[in-house]
Amino acid sequence: MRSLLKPLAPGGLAAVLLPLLTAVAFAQETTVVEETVVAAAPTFSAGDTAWMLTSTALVLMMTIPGLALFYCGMVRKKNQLAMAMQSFAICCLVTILWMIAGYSLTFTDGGALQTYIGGLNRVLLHGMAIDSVNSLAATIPESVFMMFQMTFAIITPALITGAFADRMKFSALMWFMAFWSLLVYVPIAHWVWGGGFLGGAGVLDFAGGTVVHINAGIAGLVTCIVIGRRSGYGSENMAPHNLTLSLIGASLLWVGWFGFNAGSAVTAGPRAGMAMTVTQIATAAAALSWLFTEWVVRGKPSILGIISGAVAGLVAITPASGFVNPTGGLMIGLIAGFICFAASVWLKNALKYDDSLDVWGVHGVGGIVGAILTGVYADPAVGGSDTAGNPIAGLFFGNAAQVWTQVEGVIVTIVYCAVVSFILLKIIDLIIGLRVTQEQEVAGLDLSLHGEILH
Amino acid sequence: MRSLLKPLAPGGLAAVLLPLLTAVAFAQETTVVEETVVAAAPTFSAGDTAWMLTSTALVLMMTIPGLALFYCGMVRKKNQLAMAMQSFAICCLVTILWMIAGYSLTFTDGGALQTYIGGLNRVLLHGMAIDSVNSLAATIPESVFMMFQMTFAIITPALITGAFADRMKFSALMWFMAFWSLLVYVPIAHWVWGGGFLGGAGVLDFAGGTVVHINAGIAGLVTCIVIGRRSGYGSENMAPHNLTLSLIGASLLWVGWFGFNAGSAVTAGPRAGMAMTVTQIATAAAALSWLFTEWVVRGKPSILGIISGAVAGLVAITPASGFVNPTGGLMIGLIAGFICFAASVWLKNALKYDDSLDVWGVHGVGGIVGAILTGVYADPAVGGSDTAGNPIAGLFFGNAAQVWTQVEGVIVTIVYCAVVSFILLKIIDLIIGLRVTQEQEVAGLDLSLHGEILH
Amino acid sequence: MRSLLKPLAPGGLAAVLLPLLTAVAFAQETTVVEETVVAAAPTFSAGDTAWMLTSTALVLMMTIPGLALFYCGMVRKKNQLAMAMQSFAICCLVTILWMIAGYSLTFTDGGALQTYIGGLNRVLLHGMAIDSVNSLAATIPESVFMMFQMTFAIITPALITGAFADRMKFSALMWFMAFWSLLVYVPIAHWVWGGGFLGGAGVLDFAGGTVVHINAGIAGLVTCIVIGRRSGYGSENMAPHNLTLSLIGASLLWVGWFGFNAGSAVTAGPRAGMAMTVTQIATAAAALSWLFTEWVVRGKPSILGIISGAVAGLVAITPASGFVNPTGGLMIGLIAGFICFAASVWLKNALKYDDSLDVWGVHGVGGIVGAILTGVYADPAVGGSDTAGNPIAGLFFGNAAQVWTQVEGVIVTIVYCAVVSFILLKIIDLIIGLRVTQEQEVAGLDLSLHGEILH
Amino acid sequence: MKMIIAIIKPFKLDDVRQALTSLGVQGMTVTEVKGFGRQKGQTEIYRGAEYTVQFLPKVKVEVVVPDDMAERVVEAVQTSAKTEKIGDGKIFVYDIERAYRIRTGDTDTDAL
Amino acid sequence: MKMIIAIIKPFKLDDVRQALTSLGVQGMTVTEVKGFGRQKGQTEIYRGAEYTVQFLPKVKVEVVVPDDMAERVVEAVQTSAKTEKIGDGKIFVYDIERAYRIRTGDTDTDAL
Amino acid sequence: MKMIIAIIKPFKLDDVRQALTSLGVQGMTVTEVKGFGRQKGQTEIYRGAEYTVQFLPKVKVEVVVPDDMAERVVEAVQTSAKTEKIGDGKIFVYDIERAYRIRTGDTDTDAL
Ligand SMILES: Nc1ncnc2c1ncn2[C@@H]1O[C@H](COP(=O)(O)OP(=O)(O)O)[C@@H](O)[C@H]1O
Ligand SMILES: Nc1ncnc2c1ncn2[C@@H]1O[C@H](COP(=O)(O)OP(=O)(O)O)[C@@H](O)[C@H]1O
Ligand SMILES: Nc1ncnc2c1ncn2[C@@H]1O[C@H](COP(=O)(O)OP(=O)(O)O)[C@@H](O)[C@H]1O
Repeated sequence: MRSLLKPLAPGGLAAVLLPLLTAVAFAQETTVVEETVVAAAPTFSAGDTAWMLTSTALVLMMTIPGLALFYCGMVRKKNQLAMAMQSFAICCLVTILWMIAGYSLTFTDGGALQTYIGGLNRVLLHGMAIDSVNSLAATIPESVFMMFQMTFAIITPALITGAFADRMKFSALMWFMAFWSLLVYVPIAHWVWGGGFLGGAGVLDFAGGTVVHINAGIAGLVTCIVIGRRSGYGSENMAPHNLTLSLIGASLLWVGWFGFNAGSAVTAGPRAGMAMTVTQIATAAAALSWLFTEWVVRGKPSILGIISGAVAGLVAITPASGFVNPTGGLMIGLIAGFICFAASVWLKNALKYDDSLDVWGVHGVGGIVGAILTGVYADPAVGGSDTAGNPIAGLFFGNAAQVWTQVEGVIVTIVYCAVVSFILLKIIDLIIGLRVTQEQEVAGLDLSLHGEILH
Repeated sequence: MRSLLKPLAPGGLAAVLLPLLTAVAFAQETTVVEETVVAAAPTFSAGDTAWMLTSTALVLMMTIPGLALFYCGMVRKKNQLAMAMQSFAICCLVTILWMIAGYSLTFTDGGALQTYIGGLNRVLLHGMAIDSVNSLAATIPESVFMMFQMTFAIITPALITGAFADRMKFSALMWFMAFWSLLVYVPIAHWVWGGGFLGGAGVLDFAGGTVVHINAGIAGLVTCIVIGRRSGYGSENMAPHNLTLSLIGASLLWVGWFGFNAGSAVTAGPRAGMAMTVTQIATAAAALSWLFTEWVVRGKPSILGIISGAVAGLVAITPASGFVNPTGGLMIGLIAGFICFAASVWLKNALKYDDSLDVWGVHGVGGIVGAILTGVYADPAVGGSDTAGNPIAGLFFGNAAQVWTQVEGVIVTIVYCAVVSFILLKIIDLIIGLRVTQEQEVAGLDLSLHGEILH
Repeated sequence: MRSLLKPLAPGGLAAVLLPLLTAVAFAQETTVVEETVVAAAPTFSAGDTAWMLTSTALVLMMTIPGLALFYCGMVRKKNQLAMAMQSFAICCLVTILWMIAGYSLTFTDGGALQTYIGGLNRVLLHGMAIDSVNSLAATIPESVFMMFQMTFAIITPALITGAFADRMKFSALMWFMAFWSLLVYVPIAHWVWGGGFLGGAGVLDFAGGTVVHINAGIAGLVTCIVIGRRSGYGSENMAPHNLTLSLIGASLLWVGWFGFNAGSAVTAGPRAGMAMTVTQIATAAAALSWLFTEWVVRGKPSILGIISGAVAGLVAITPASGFVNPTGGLMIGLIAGFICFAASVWLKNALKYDDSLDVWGVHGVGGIVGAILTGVYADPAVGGSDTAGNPIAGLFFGNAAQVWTQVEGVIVTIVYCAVVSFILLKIIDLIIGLRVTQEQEVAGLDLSLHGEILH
Repeated sequence: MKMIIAIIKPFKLDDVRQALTSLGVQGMTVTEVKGFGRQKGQTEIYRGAEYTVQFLPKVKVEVVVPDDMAERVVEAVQTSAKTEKIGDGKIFVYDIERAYRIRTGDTDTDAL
Repeated sequence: MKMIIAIIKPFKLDDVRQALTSLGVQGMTVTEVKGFGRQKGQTEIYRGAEYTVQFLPKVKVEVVVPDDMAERVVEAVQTSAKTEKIGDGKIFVYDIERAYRIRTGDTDTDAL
Repeated sequence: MKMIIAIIKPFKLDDVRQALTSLGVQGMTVTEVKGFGRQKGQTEIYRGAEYTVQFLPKVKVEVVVPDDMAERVVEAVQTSAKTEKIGDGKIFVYDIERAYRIRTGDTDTDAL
C-alpha cells in the first residue's frame, strides 16, 4: 500500500496546501479592508520596534543558516545537503502555517477555551491591520510581534531534525512537521505564553526553555526511537564530516540567541540588557564546563565539545534569562555544560538509542536543567513582580515552591509532547512510511532524495 | 590590439581611479568645513536611526557574504573563488563611486534636469555634515540614508555577475560595473526614488523591484547573450559544486532582505513591521511553490529548487512590500515561485541562452511579476495615500489603472537598461575584450585570473 | 619536567577556574540584592539601547564566526579546525574573565590608582543592577555597555592567534590568553577609555586602533618570534587552503565592524551614522588600494589581496572613525591599503619572521597608520570638542600637536604590550611549553590536539 | 609476489579490511575512485538540466602479498565484498617483480 | 588480459568514456590524480610568496580488456584524449593474470 | 620499461620529486591514498564515541622509466622518502609492456 501512496507524497502535500491557501486567500481579500477599524491610534516606541525588528532577523538567522549549518556539519558527507535542506524547508512550511492558523491559535483570546487554546480571530492574519497591537507587546506593532513569535515557531521543529538525521523520508518529514507544529508547538506555546494554564500557574519560561527546547528534545527522543537507529550505527564511522560548518552554525546560533533571549523582553530596555548579559555568561560557562570535563575525562578538548557546550548553555539559560542575575547565569551555565555532556556521552551510550545529533541530550536535558534552575536562581531584583504583585523569586531568594512549579511545567510538556508526537509518527508511518529504504540510506540522502551531491 | 592594451587593464583602472580620488579628495579638504552650516538642528529619532543603521548592515550582508556565497556555490569548483571575488570587488568599487558621484546624482535635486537626473551638490559627499538631513528621510541623519542607499547600489551590479559566470575577464568586469553603476543604476534609481519621472508618474516600487531586480535581470540577460555560452555548455556537467554554500547564501539573503524591505520604510514603525511580514510570507510561499512544482514535474524536491524559489519570492515581493497585505504577499509568492521556475527551467532551455545562474530567470522575471502584481494587490489600508492624497490602490482595490502604470515602469526600465548595457559591453569588448581565453576558461578562473585555488 | 606537568594542563586550567568561580559565585549570591539601591531611576533611550544591543551582537559576530573563518581559511587543511577553535575558545574564556574582573578593572573608578587601573567595584559584576548606568554611556543600561565592551575584550586576543598559527599548544594558548587579557588588554583599555592617562593626555582612539589593533599586532609579532617559524616554512606550500571561508570571514568582519565603529558612538545618532560612513569608505578604498598595488606589482589581483586590504582599511579607520569626515576616510583607506601590503609582503619577507596570517602586517601596521592619520585628518566638524571645550582637530585642521600625541599613545602601547607579552610567553614556555612537538605539527593540530579531522 | 587490486563498494571497505587482516595481511593501500560499469548511476537534477551520474563512488584496495597467499586473499575479498547486487566490483591480479620497505630497505616478501 | 592505464586531461574524460563504450568496453575505473611532467603548472600567488603549482590535475583511467581488444582501446584513447597540446598524457599497458567479478565469481574475460 | 610505485608520507613528496628529477625523470603521477599498515592511526573522539583512524594519509607516486633506470629510481626514492620511522612506506616494481605519449603517438621509452 505504501508504494501506491508514495507518489502521492508531493502531490498530496501540494494538493492540501496550495488550493487551501488560494481559497482562503481570496476569501479574505474582500474582507480585509473593513477590519482596519482600530480603536485609537496606538503610540509605538520606535526604539522598541527597532530592537524587535532586529531580534526577528536574528532569530530567523538562528535557523537559516545557523541551525542548518550546525547540523549539516555533523552528519556524514553524503547527507549534508539533505540535513541543511530540512531546516530550510521547515522554515518555509511553518511560515505559512503560522500565518494560516498558528499565530491565531497561540496568541489570540480563545474565549471559553482560553486555558487550552487561543482563538480564530487572526486566522490568515485576518484583521491584523498595520497599526494593530497585541496586548502582550504594547509598544510595538502587532505585525512585529507576530513575526518575532513566528521565528520561534520555526526553530522548534527544525531542532528536532537532528535526532533522526540521515534516515527520514523528506515527505514524511514535511507531514510530521506540519502536524507537530499545529498539534504540539501551538498548544504548549499558548499554555505558557498565550494566557493558558501553565503561565497562569506561575511556570516561568522567559524565552522558551519549555516551549522550545524541552519540547523539541522530547519530540526528538521519541522520533529517534520510533524510527530506529541509523544503519551501520556502532560499526561505521559516523563522525562529523565538517566541523567548520558546525562551528559557524554554533556561532550564528550564539549571536542570534541575543535576539531570542534579549528579544523576549519585547522592549529595548534594561531587561533586554540583563538577559543578554546572563545569556553570554551562561553560554561561555557551559562551553568551558563541557570542554574541561571532556579534556579531563577523554584526554583531548574537542571542537565538537566546546560548541556543544555552548549550545547547552544557551538552551539552559533560555527560560531563566529574564529572571536571574549574572551569578545565576554563571551557575546555570556551569551545571548545564556538565550535565549535558553526561547525557550526550554516557546516557546515550548506556541506553543505545541513536539520537544522532543529541537533540535530547542537549536541548531536552539542557532545557530541563534550565527550567528547574530558573526556579532556583530567579532573582526578584531582575525579574520584578508578577501580575498579582508577588516578587518573581526562586529557591535562593526565598521561594522554594517555585522549583515545584517548574517541575510541573516540565512534566506536563514532556507527557503531552511525547504522547502526541508518538501518535503522529505512527500514523504517518502507516500511511506513507517514515524511513527511506536501506539502499537510499547507504547511497546518502543527498543523491537519493534530492538528486544533488557535493562535487 | 587587444593584447597590447591588456597589460593596461589594472594600471588603467588604477590610473583612472586613484589620482582622481586623490585630487578631488584634497580639493574638498579645505571646503568641507564651511559647508556645515545647517539651518536648524534637526531632531533625529534614535529608534528610526537604530533601525536604519541595522538595516544598512543587513543589506551589506546580503552582498558580502550572502550573494557571494549563493553564487559561488552554484558554479564549478574551479571558478568558485573568482565568483565570490566578483561580489566583493563590486562592493568596494561601488562604494567609492557612490561616494564620488552616485549618491549625489541619484538623491539630490537636479534642478532643471530633476526629471532625469539628480544634482552635483553632494559630489564626494561634499557638504554632507554630521547633522545633515535628506528630505526623503526626515527622521535620520543623511549619512545613514546615504549609506542605506549605497548598499542597494552595491547589490544591484553584483546580482548581474551570475549571468555571465565563469567566463568574463576580471578587468572587463570592473570597467563594465563602474560604468553600468553610473549610467544605468543611478538614473533609474533617480527616476523611481529620487524625484524623477517614473516615481512622479505613480510607479510603485517600494524597495527596488524595478530599480534593483528587473534592472539586474535585464543587464544579466544582455550580458550573457553578448558574451556567449560557457564553453562545454550542454555537454559538460556544470552542476553546482557546493549547494551548502548556496544555501548559506540564500539564508543570509533572506535574513538581510528584512533590512532591504522593512528598511525601505526608513522608520522603525508599523510600515516596517508589515513589510517584514509580507516579505516572510511571500518568500516562504514562493519557495514551496517552486519546490512542489519541481517535485511533481521532475520527481524530486531539490535544494537548488527551494532556495531559488525563496529568492524568487524575495524578489517579487520587493516592489510590493510596503503596499500589500499578508494575503497579497501570499499570492505574490505563490505566483512568482511557479513563474520563475518555468522561466529558469523551460524558457532558458527553449531559447538556449546561457544565463548561468538564472539572473534573468529569477531576478528579471521575478521582478516583473512583482512589479505588475504590486499594481494588482496594493492595498490602501497598508500603503496609505500618495502625496496628492489619492489612496495607493491596485486592481483588487478598485484601481485597475495602476497595473498599466506598473507595466510602463517595467518597459522603460527594460528598454533603457538593455540599450545602455549593450552599448557598454560592445565598447569594452572592442577595447580590452570581455572574455577570457578558452584555455583560461578550461583551467578555471580561480587559477588563471587570480592565481589561487582551493586546496 | 615539561612532560610531567603536561597532563596538568587541562586539569590545571579547570582547577583554577571552576572552583574560583563557584566560590565567589556563592559569596556574591547573598549580597546582590542589597546592592540594587540606585539613586534615581535613570531614563534610558530605547533607540540608543536598541542600537547598542545590535552592535554587541555585531561585534560578537566579528569573532565568531567572522574571525574564526577568516583565519581558518588561510591555514593549511590539517589545521583548520584548530584555528577556528581558538577564536571560539577565547570567546568563552574572556567572557568569564571579563565578568570576574576585566570589566571592573577597566571601566570602574580606580580611585587613587585611576590613572593606571580601574577599581574592584564590579568584580563578578557585583552591584550591576538591572537599571545601573555607567557614566561613560549615560543613555543605556550598564549591562549593555558592559556587554558591548566585552565583545572588544574578546576579539583582541583572538586576533593574535593568526600570528602563531599551526604551532602553539592549546593549553599554552589558554593560559597565555587568560593572563594577556588581564595584564595587557585591561590596563591599556583603561588608560585610553576608562579614565587612564592616555585618554587624559588627549590620545584619540575612537573605537580601538590602539587598544585593539596595535595591541594585538604587537603581541602577535612578539609571539611569532618567541615561538619560531612553522616547520617547513619557506619550503613547503603553505598557501591558504580555502579562501572562500576567508572571504566569508572578511565579509562578516566588515559587516560586524559597523557595530564596532558606529557602535562606539554609544548612541543611535549622527555620530554613529558618520562613523559608519567613513568606515565603509575607508574599507573599500583600502581594499582597492591593496588590490591594484598587487595587480600592478605581481600581475594578478588576488582574493587574498582584496580581503586583506579590506581588513587593513577597517583597522586603520577604527581609531579615526568618530573624528574624520568622508574625505579623511578615503585618504586613510588608500594609504593603509598600500602600506599594509608593503608590510605583509615586503617587510615580512625581508625580515623573515613567520607572522603566519599577518597579524602584525595588517593589524599592527594598519593600527599605527590609523592612529597617526587620526592626528592628521581629525575634523572638529565631526568630532566636536573635548571635555575642556577644545575642538578635536588634526594636522589638516590646524592642530599639528595632535600627531605627536598620537605617536606617544602608539609608543606607550607598543612598549608595554611587547614587554609584558614577552615575559608571559617565557614563563609559560618554561612551565608547560609553548609549542607542539614536530610530529604533532606535521600531523596537523586538528588530529593531534583535538582528535578531529575534516572528512 | 602478487598485486591484488580490488574495486569494491565503499561501505564494504571495513569488512574487506577485517577479512584481510584476519588472513595475516599486514598492510594495504586504499584509493577513492569512481567506477563506470553495468551498475547505472543515479540522476542528479539541476535547474533546466538533468543528468545521470555516470561514475559511482568506489574504493580501490591495493595489496601486495607473497605468491602463495594470493589465492586466499582473492577469496577473502570475494566473500567479504559481496552484496550480490550489481556493482559489487572486480578483482585484478598481476605480478610484482620487486618490493621494498623504505624504512628498513627490506626487500620482496620481507618488505610486505 | 591487459590493463590499460591512461593519464589524461580531466576535461577529456567524457570523450574517452564515450570512445571506449562505443568499442564495447563495459567498465572502467577513474581516479583523480596530479601529474608532473613537461607541462608546467601555473603560478599561485600568495601574500609574500609566489610558487608554481608543480602538479597539475589529471585523471587516470584504468580499464582491463581481453588481449585482443588492447590495441583498439589504446587507439581509441589516443584519438579521443588528444588536444595536441603539451600535457595530453600517457598510456601504459601491462599484463593482468587473473580477473574476477565479485558479484558472480566469474573469472578472467568473463569478469570484465 | 618498469612501473615504480612508491607509497610515501605526504610531506616527503617534494623531496622525492626533486630526487627523481635530478635523476632525469621527466614525469610522474601522484595520487592521494590512504594507507593501512603497521603504523597505527591516531584516535578521533566524538560525542559518545571514540575510534581510531585506521587509514593514514599517504601519497602514491607512479613513475614509468626505462629498464636500466629502474634501480636508480628505487634508490632515489628510498633515500629521499626515508624518515626511519614506522610508516615510511613501500616501493613496488613491475613490468610495463608498452607506453604511449598521447600528444605525439610516441611509443615506449620515447613516450616517457
Ligand atoms: N573492465 C574494467 N576495467 C576496470 N575496472 C572495471 C572494469 N569493469 C568494471 N570495473 C569497475 O568495477 C565496478 C563495478 O562494475 P559493474 O559493471 O558496475 O558491476 P559488476 O562488478 O557487478 O559487474 C565499476 O564501477 C568499475 O569501477
Ligand atoms: N614517466 C612517467 N610516469 C608516470 N606518469 C607520467 C610520466 N611522464 C608523464 N606522466 C604523466 O603524464 C602527464 C603528462 O605528461 P607531460 O610530460 O606533461 O606532457 P606530455 O604527455 O604531452 O608529454 C603528467 O602530468 C603525468 O601525470
Ligand atoms: N602489503 C601491502 N600492499 C600494499 N600497500 C602496503 C602494504 N603494506 C603496507 N602498505 C602501504 O605502506 C604504508 C606503510 O606501511 P607500514 O606498515 O605502516 O609501515 P612501514 O612501511 O614502515 O613498514 C601503509 O600505510 C600502506 O599504504
